[in-house]
Amino acid sequence: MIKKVFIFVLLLGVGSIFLSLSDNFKEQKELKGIGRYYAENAADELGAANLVTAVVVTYRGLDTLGEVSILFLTSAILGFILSLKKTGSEDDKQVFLPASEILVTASKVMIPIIFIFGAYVFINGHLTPGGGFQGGAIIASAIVLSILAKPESKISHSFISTIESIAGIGFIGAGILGIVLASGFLDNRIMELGTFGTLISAGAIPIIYIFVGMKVGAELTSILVNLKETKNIE
Amino acid sequence: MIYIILSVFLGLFIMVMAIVAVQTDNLKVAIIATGIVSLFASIMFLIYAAPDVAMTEAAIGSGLSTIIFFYVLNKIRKSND
Amino acid sequence: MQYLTLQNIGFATGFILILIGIWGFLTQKNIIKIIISFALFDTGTHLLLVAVAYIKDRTAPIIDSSVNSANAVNEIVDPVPHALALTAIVIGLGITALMLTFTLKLFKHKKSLDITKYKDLKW
Amino acid sequence: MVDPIHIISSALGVAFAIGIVGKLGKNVTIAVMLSTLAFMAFISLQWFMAFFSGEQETTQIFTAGFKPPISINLQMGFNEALFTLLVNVVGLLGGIYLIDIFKKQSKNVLTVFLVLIMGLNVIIMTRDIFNLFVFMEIVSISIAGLVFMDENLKSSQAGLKYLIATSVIAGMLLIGIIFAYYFTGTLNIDDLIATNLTTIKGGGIVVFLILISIILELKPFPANGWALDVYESSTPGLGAIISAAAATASFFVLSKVMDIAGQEWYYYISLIGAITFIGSNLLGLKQDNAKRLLGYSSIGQLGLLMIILGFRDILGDQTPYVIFGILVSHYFAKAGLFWLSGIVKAQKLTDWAVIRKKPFFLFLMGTFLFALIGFPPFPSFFAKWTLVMELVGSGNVTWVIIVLFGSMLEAVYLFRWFGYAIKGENEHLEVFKIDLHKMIPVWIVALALYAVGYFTAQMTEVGATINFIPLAFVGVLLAIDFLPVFVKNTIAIAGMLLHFYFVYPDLDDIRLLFEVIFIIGGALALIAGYAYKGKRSGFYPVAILMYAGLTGIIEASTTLEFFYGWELMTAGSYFLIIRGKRSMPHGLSYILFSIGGAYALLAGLGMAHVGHTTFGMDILNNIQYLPVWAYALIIIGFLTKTAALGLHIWLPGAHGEAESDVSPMVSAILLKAGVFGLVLVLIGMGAENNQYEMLTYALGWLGALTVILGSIMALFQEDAKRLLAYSSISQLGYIVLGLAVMSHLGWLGAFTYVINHFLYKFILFMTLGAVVLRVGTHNMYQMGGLIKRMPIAFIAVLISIIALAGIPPLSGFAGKWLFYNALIAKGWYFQGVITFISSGIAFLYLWRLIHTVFLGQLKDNHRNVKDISIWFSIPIFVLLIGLLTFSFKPEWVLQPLGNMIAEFFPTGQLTWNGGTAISQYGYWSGSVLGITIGSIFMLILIWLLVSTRKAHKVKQFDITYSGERPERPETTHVAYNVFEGVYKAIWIATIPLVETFWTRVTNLLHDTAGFTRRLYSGDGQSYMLHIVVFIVITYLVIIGG
Repeated sequence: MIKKVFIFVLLLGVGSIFLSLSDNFKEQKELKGIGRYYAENAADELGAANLVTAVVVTYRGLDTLGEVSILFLTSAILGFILSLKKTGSEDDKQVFLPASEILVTASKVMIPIIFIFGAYVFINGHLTPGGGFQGGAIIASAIVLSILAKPESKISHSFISTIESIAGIGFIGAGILGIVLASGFLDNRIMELGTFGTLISAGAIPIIYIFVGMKVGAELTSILVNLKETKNIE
Repeated sequence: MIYIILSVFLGLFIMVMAIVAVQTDNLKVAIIATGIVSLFASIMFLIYAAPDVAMTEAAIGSGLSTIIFFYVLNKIRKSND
Repeated sequence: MQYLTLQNIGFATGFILILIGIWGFLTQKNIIKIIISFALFDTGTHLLLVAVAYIKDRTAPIIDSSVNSANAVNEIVDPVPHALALTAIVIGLGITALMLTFTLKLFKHKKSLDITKYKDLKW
Repeated sequence: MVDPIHIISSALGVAFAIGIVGKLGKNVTIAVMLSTLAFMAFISLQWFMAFFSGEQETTQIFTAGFKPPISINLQMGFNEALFTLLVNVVGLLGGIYLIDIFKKQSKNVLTVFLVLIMGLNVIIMTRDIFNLFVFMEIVSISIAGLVFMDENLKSSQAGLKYLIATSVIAGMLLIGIIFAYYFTGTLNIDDLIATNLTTIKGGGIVVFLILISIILELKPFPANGWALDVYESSTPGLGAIISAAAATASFFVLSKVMDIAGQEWYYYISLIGAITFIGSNLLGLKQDNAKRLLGYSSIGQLGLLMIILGFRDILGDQTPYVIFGILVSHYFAKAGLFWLSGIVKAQKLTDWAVIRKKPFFLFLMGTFLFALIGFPPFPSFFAKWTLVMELVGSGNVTWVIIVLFGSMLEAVYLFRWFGYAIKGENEHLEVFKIDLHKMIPVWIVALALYAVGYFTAQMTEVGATINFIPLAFVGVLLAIDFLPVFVKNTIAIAGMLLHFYFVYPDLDDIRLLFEVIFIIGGALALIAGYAYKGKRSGFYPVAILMYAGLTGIIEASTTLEFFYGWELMTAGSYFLIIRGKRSMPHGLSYILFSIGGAYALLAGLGMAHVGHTTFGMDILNNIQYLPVWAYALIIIGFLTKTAALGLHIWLPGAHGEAESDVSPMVSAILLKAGVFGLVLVLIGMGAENNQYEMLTYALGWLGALTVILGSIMALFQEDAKRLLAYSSISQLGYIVLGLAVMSHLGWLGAFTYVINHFLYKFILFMTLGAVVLRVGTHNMYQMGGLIKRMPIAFIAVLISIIALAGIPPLSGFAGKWLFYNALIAKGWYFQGVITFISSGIAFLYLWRLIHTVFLGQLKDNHRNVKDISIWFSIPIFVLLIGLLTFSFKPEWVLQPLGNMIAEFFPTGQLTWNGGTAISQYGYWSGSVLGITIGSIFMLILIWLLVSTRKAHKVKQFDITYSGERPERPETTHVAYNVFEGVYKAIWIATIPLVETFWTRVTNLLHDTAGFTRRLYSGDGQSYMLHIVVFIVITYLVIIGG
């Protein structure tokens, strides 16, 4: 109890740190700094309608590379930490309740649709909300659905890792092309910027987002599959 | 104004769910509560004009995270039987 | 009443969520609960990011039919924190997944989720 | 030049491609990964060379082709090139080291390793704070993952705790970054620096959050339990990476981000550094797990670096040099030690005895430990020197004390560990396997330490004057260590004589005198080495190391060179001493007192430098800043080597347990180093125009008390060599007292003692050492009657103890005569009385020495011992001739000595009338006295021989026990406890107050450490609590206070 009181007092301390952060709680009226710059120029410079995408893929492309690497690391670490049985164990069926008839049938219909939706999300990342990460996550959720519907089905690790590799190399390759053809690593202006607001526009952003989407999808899938196939703890 | 009322409401709900998540002894409830916190946060993100973040939070924060939590919980629970 | 703006509500929710998270990982003994507390902490920081970006009466940073490209600077919210939030969410997922995996590994050894049971290394 | 961005692209590209490449097989994958690491190292090296040659300007790498702050930029400047080089080199070597684990584990481990090294590169180069956050997360995740390379219960726990803790820290950092953007609208570090955040309301908190998170990444005490667990439980290959690469990179991050904060933060960074440095080194004292100990030491070193970082305004241009020196030593040494611990596979410190008698391993370990502590020729030595000079120069004496105290604590545990490795019991330990791929990295870093040390010295004007040739000679001897003793001995002697030949013309009289004692005396002592058979592995390098140091202090023209020589001498003598069979604890106390003394000396030299622009030895003549303290510190430094009372407890054991021909080296020769230092400093204090009467008065009393207590302790020794050792303490007391008189006669007396003590202590230790070699015991009650078997030894001992006791006609008397003259002239009657009593006591213990060893009954088991070895006899007889010459023709020595001293003390000289010396109080002639006393002695001898003609020998067993069998047979020996009666009278003087004092100090430190370390309860949750408490307390101190 004393400990909890102590922790509570401590939290008050942390809270007071936070409290003094909010600049007198004044409301912000204007864009400033780089935010303002992007609002003014990003559309012209990069040709992307979705400014968040412009920032994520190009201006802060190195962050995105790092972020992809984090997911990559996570799936790699999971891969070697969990002692995988190459053949999924029998009782994996019981991860969730046994799949019902409706689920199985529905999944057959739904999975391709979800896949396409995911692809749509990352290909249109430069125009509409969404992009590689969201699209990748959506694809991974299709995999979840298929696991739920058919627990005994197996997904080839080798296939996932090949997709992951290709997408990763593609991403890096596009980045290096940026140095060669444009003015810096991960510069999207290696291709024509195209007509603003159309699918084929914004230079390499759609390409890069496709790689990111594939890679994130593969990585999340591999995380899920690894967790699913882990031997149960004896 | 409607947004302010809505977001106050969401904010309070998020806090309540967060406290539930932290304080409950039932791990399943805690995980679901966390998922709900994420989901309502993503609705808040929409109010805050952040559709990209909202999508990501919904798909990853409240979707995949929760699934991973349940996978692990399931492995652990099974070995306890 | 002047303080009751969307931005401040976002800040308040975010900070309180963070504090709840800290409270959780300092008081809960169950490792899963600790990880849940982290997830809450993370969500709190995402809320802060989005709140920081927000400017009253503006729309999402996407230049489409509703936003005049020339006047975008006066019509949209800040895109930068959104980009940071995307990154932070993905990182958060990675870390959560790793922590859970480590927990599985630990559980294998002692069949317990109580963090105070794992004191084999000290001093 | 390859664009630095390719460090990232190649590493990530290969890491991603391993998914496909991995299908070609494990070996191919490993080869690809290692070549990628090599390529990364090559890029850094290329840039580093370009910057080093001065042609290259700092470049910015713009990602996405936009200038910052629009997009993320990386910076490649001299510092970045250096730090990425360090990271990539240890990455490559660490990769080679880990090959066996890579082969066993999944290929995913390779990718994680590669990404880790890449992440470290980026956090060094990036100039964007959010990018920094992302890659710091990459680093923590990969480290947490790699902990599982060696998966067990402990490492799993450590991995989880590490991940949880770094996530809390990263969360705090993220909050700071969010609001940094909120307030300034930029994420670029340079922009943040330019906006001067601290002046904005709320900006101070932002700065606080960012900096505290980055400081927490450096594992400040006490919020660092999570990191220690990883050090302890992970595989040593990973420990090396964390300690050498990750810590180096994190430190660089702090150094670049702290500019955001501005100067008011500098003090707090130093403060946190100081707490960390002292705290973790203190806890290191109680540690018995090698890897965890290394962890404490790593964290401590980072604390030291933080202290330096906080002082960067004061250190100015010197900051990079100091940081480089300490960082790079720590980097190489820690990597080496972690790798070594993986090869040796010893968990507990005591288990390191397994490398005993493996000279290469001891060499490696010794190199690393001495580099950590800051001995020459390693970079840390020069860095620490500069640091102390600058800190004292800016008036920050408190900080000097903190730095030196922390270093001292570190030295304690590191040398204790080294002691276990050299001398511990290793019979029960398993032999370990040596893999080539593991040894190569260790050797590379060890040799790199020497090379980098040399270049570090050359980088400064004052360091460039150091003469490294003697040290190179040590290296040569080390390289030819496999040759037999005969060859190595000849080379060593020849080298020393040659050195003397080249050096002596440039030396003034005082220096020449000491150089003769050190080098010619040393060469003589080496002659005895011919008596040893086999290789005598490791002896010659360390002996020459000591002589290199000794000649270094003589030849020093700058205080740096002097200190350099002093430390070499300390290191060499430590190794010499620790060679003895039971000398481990004594070696430890010797090195600790020496280091303590050296630190006092260093601080004193730092104070002496204040107000001067050069480092010439003449700055000792004119100390401007707190001169009394400065002189006192320097004198204390020297007194640790002369074993003055209070600082003497290392000497008896160290000298007593040393090898037979080492004892004369460390007694007759080494102790004079302290005397030489005292001579220099007393001349600096003004010689005849002494302005520090109070200091010399205190010094005089200290000398007098040392004289009497040394003698009393010598009286009760059962061990012949310890008796001589205590006698040395007493004799050195005379020298200190004589010097403290600060008059012509006092100094003449002191110098006479210097020569005398050299002569007779050399002979006595050499002779008794030779005897010990023959009879196999040090204990006097186990000897007796050896005169029959060892007449040569007997004659040598007889003559030298007569000299030692100061009995006319031998030279000891000359010293005493001068001495009492000086004391009377000075008016120090009390001190005179004390030393006079002590002379009486000296008679007693010397009588005992010769009586119990050489007279009386010969022991049964000594019936067939031979006389001492011819190789021991040669130096003994050379010096005996010297002793007798000095005795009968003292004017040959004393007149030149007098002229030499007259330069500093022109008044009160002796007047010489032929061979007769005339002082104010009387006159004395060596040869006349010699002839007179000699004749009387001869007459008595003849009478004795005649009158005892008919005496018969007593039989061996003519003793009875009254029917009782003694419980301990030795108690019946005549030599056992001879002075029991005396002991009853003066036992009070033998209470080991000094030893008790030092024991209490040690225990106090250990108890504090034992109490404090309960903080690390092992509970991951409490570690998080520490982090939060640390944040809140620092907040209250910095912002609230």
